Amino acid sequence: MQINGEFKPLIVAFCCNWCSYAGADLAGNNRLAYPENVKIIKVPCSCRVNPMFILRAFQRGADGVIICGCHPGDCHYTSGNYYTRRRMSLLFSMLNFLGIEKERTRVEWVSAAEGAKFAATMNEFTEAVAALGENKRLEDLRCKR
Amino acid sequence: MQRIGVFVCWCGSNIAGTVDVKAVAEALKNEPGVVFSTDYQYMCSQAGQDIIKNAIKEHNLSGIVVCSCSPRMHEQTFRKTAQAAGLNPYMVEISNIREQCSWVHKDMEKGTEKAIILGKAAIAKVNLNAPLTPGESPVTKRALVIGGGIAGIQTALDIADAGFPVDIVETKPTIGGKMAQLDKTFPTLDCAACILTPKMVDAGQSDKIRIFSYSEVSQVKGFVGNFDVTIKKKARYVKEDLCTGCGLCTEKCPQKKVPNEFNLGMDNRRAIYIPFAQAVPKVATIDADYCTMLKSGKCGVCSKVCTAGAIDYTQKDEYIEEKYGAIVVATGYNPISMDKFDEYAYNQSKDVITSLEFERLTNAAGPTAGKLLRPSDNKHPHTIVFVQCVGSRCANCAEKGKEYCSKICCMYTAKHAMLTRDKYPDTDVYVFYIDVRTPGKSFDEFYRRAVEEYGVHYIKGMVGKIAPEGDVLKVQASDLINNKQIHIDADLVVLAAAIEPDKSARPLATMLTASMDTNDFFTEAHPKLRPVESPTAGVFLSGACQGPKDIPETVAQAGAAASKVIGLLAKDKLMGNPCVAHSNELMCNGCSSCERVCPYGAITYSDKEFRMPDRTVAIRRVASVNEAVCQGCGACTVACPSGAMDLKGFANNQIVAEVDAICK
Amino acid sequence: MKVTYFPGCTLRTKAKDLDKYARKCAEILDVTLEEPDDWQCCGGVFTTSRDEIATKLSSVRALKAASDKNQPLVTVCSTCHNVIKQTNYAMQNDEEFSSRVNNYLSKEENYDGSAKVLHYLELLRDTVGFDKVKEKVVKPLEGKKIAAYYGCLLLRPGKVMQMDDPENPTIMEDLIRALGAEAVVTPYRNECCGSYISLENPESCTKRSTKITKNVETYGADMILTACPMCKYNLEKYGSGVPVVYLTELLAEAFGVKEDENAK
Amino acid sequence: MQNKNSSLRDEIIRISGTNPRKCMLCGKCSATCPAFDGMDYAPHQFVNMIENGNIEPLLNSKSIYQCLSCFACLERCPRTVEPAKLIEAVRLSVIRKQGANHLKPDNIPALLDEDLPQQAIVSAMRKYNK
Repeated sequence: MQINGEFKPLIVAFCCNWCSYAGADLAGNNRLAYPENVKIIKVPCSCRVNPMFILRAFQRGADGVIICGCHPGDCHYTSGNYYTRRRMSLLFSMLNFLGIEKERTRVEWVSAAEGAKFAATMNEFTEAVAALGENKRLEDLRCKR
Repeated sequence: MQRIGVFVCWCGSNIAGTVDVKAVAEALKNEPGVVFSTDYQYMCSQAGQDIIKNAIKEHNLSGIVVCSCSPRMHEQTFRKTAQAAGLNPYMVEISNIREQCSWVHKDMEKGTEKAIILGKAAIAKVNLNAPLTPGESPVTKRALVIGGGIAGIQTALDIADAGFPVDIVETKPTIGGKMAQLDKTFPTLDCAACILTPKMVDAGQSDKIRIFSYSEVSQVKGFVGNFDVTIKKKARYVKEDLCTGCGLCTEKCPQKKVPNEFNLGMDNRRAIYIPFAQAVPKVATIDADYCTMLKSGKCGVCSKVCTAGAIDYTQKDEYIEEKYGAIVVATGYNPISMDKFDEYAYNQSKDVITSLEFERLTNAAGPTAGKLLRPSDNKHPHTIVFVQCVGSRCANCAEKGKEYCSKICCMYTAKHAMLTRDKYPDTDVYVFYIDVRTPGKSFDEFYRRAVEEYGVHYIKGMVGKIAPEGDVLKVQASDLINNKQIHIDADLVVLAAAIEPDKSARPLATMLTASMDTNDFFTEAHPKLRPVESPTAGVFLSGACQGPKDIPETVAQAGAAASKVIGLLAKDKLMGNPCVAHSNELMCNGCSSCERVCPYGAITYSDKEFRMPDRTVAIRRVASVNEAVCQGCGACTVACPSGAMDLKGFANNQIVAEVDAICK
Repeated sequence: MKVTYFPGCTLRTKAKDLDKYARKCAEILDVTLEEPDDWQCCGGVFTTSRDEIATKLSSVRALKAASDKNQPLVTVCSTCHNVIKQTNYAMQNDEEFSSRVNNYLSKEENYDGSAKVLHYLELLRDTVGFDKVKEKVVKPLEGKKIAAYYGCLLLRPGKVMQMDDPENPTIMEDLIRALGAEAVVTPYRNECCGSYISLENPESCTKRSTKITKNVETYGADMILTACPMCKYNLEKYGSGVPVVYLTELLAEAFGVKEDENAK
Repeated sequence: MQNKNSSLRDEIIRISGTNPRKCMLCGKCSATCPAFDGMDYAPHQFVNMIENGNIEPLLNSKSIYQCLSCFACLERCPRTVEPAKLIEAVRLSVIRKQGANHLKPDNIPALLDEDLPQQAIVSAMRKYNK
């Protein structure tokens, strides 16, 4: 996304309700800044994230997608984040093959206590995606305004 | 088309300081479906809630979006507000423009822009929301406790005390478990029987508690509040209702050479037996593996001496079906086998024993009537070596021991050493330890007393080899403080064997769809905050089946599990979470992918009849979700290849709509 | 049944009996021992370091010879067995090691880890079967009380040797019983006799061997059974005088093919 | 611990294929070692000293020639640290140096007796010499 001629990557962050969404709230409570272009979507568990959602985001112009879940072993639903880890490692390598660089996608474990980690992760991830430039590969031109 | 109202909160200056709330309300006015949009200083205040209620009625709203703080803060508040105005509470969406916008951004322009986008995403979602009603299910007001040790007994007593009926299922002929075998209990040294047997009697006499002894759970169906359980009552060849527990048969039975498991095989019992004097129920049991009558049809002595006519050689296993609202697992632990640790010569010498065997040797009701005599020659041992951590803290756990610390060994070894020195000051007692772990109330003081007052020799090091030679045990060990290898001629060696969950736990976990860790301990729903609940709703954990525990901890957990059960049984109906998975049967292709990923066993498959477009009837295998069991994680929705499985409240099209709104 | 047979250095010199009776008894049990033409000494000890390559090549060549014939590789000597089995395990489980070994060897000699290494005892137990051994006994060793002595190398490391429980083995005892004698279980049966320390430090060896044989005496055993020439030497020379016999000798005696010592 | 021995330490750990950090200081290796009496440094000290980079004393110790790789410590170590492999690695790092062979071939004839199995010489040569 270009803003005033400057590239600001659009990041979609899927956060699980129990750990990472609470972690994001904690970042807010502590006023830990991260870029405005990070937009959070709440899901009950990171394993709710269908690969389709990620493809859709890239198609619609997202520059990076990050999935945040509970730390391994801490999943509210016992094993959901393990599913996420497996599914996403497959999906990301396939996306990489398609030209969506591995750096544009990420799975990160953020607990409800890790507000600082959430903010730091978002800053770092945004920077990494910014370094890659705009996502062109999967962008659907018909969706362009 | 929905009729949506948008309510933008200022949160004083918390939001309004970084976000132009009026601009947000104005911008969202033109989104599809929005018929009303406003802003207010404090939406969560009574006045703010009134604005929402009035707008719902006035504009006949079918859904609302509140742009405010995190839903973790006030989602419930606004759902109640909506409900009060006649709107389904699940038609409310919160757009988090405080924690995730105004508080983390400083630029007014960019903050406002982001708030508008977040608002749009919420509106896009509400457009696709449908009213949801939580499912209701009745609660059977009866609890099942599996395992009749101190954990199970305490849980059952506490539940019964609250007025609910409880059944205890115990595989042994009596309740009491491991604690009944112990002599004294640390750190206060009260006698185990003195504090346990009154509880056993209470359980036996309570009109709320039924004890199924010599029984096993053979099948579990159903879900929280509505479990259908089949209990197998093994044939004990004695009519429980007639047997008075007089014990005459156990004295007259001619088969005297049956290893007595209660004394860990250190003496013998008869083929018909009552495990110990205070057994509950105090009913005899015939051991079919040894009874001559049952094996060859010749004998019948017990039947002849029984004046109550309780002996019944024709008894068969009996299956009992019962309904329960809650299940408590209290299957306990066992010491591990010492077969893989024969450097300690457990299989070569009778005088190398485990700590539990030592308990029996010092117990007044044990094989030596409480005198400390070593098993080989019934002589009083003068040098005793205790070896700690036998099989605990092993990294090569797959082949040999256990990776975890068994937790109770340091304390019971200190107890054994202290009691030995107390009763027999002429004995030398050595304890080989890696670390002495005593984190518990009055625990370290207890251990120090063993060292300082009772003169127990604690040696930092490990035993490497034990060689029986003549009537001594040659113990070769290390003394790490002095960098020495030391050799002790011992009369008795006691091994602190690691403990492991009972073998019945694994098949039981499968029946209950309750999860276990790699060591076969039951997993708790949350390691800190829900320590007595299993992740499977309605299944609770009590005692060492969840992890190594001493008696105080076990009793505390037993009470905690009971309180959770009481909380469940006190409800007449269970309100489910309406945000659960559901399957579109017309799209389902019967592949079982969802069933396999479900952590709760909430998905079942069945054959159903469908009318096909050509008016024929076809039978197809389709998935259906048990809404009372589903917890709404959504793992199945991603596994489903046909898109039949979806999650209410977080549907595929709703999330896609949010993605679209954000990426536009 | 044909197997590849690796006698090892000592069986050609000081432990000829161990070799001779192994061959004779195998014949009786319908097992043909085929000796590779050009085997080399295994080296006597297994060097555990992962960068020791050259010292293991002779074992690899023997393994290769067996794998080419699709036969198990059988040894009698505990030491050879230990070295070859550990080398085989490393070839199967340590990829870096196996590729370095194969780099040393010519292409035709490259070895893939497919051979199976058996001790003579395993051959008797698993391939022949102790039942069949029992059938062939013509002179049951009744009344003899025999203590099996495994030594250090026959069973350890248990994970690699996979022969029997390293702390509570039964394989030699089962053989003793199959031959009609009484097996005496003694605690030091899996402790080290001192091996080649006897070269440098005979006192240490005396201490260890005596500890073992004295202990055996307290159990009332008539003799000690071993598979290892080193153990036999140490226990006899540095021990307290309990006779030590090779397991193949004992087997031959029970099979009635043992030569009369005096007739020599 | 960073010191001048850290590269030697890393090398020893690498060729041994073990991880001394897994040691929980139980001392079972030293309890089980049949060669303990002849050792100036005990097996458990090897584990600890190697991990801490304190290797110099070990290079000059008698212990490295006393360990016969009977694998008792390796079998019984509850943490799979396997001290025998560490001792072997230290010994190798000594005898691989020039002139550092422990057993001189010239000395062997004096050690022989009539019944000595030749494997004793073979083994000793392999363990004590490069």
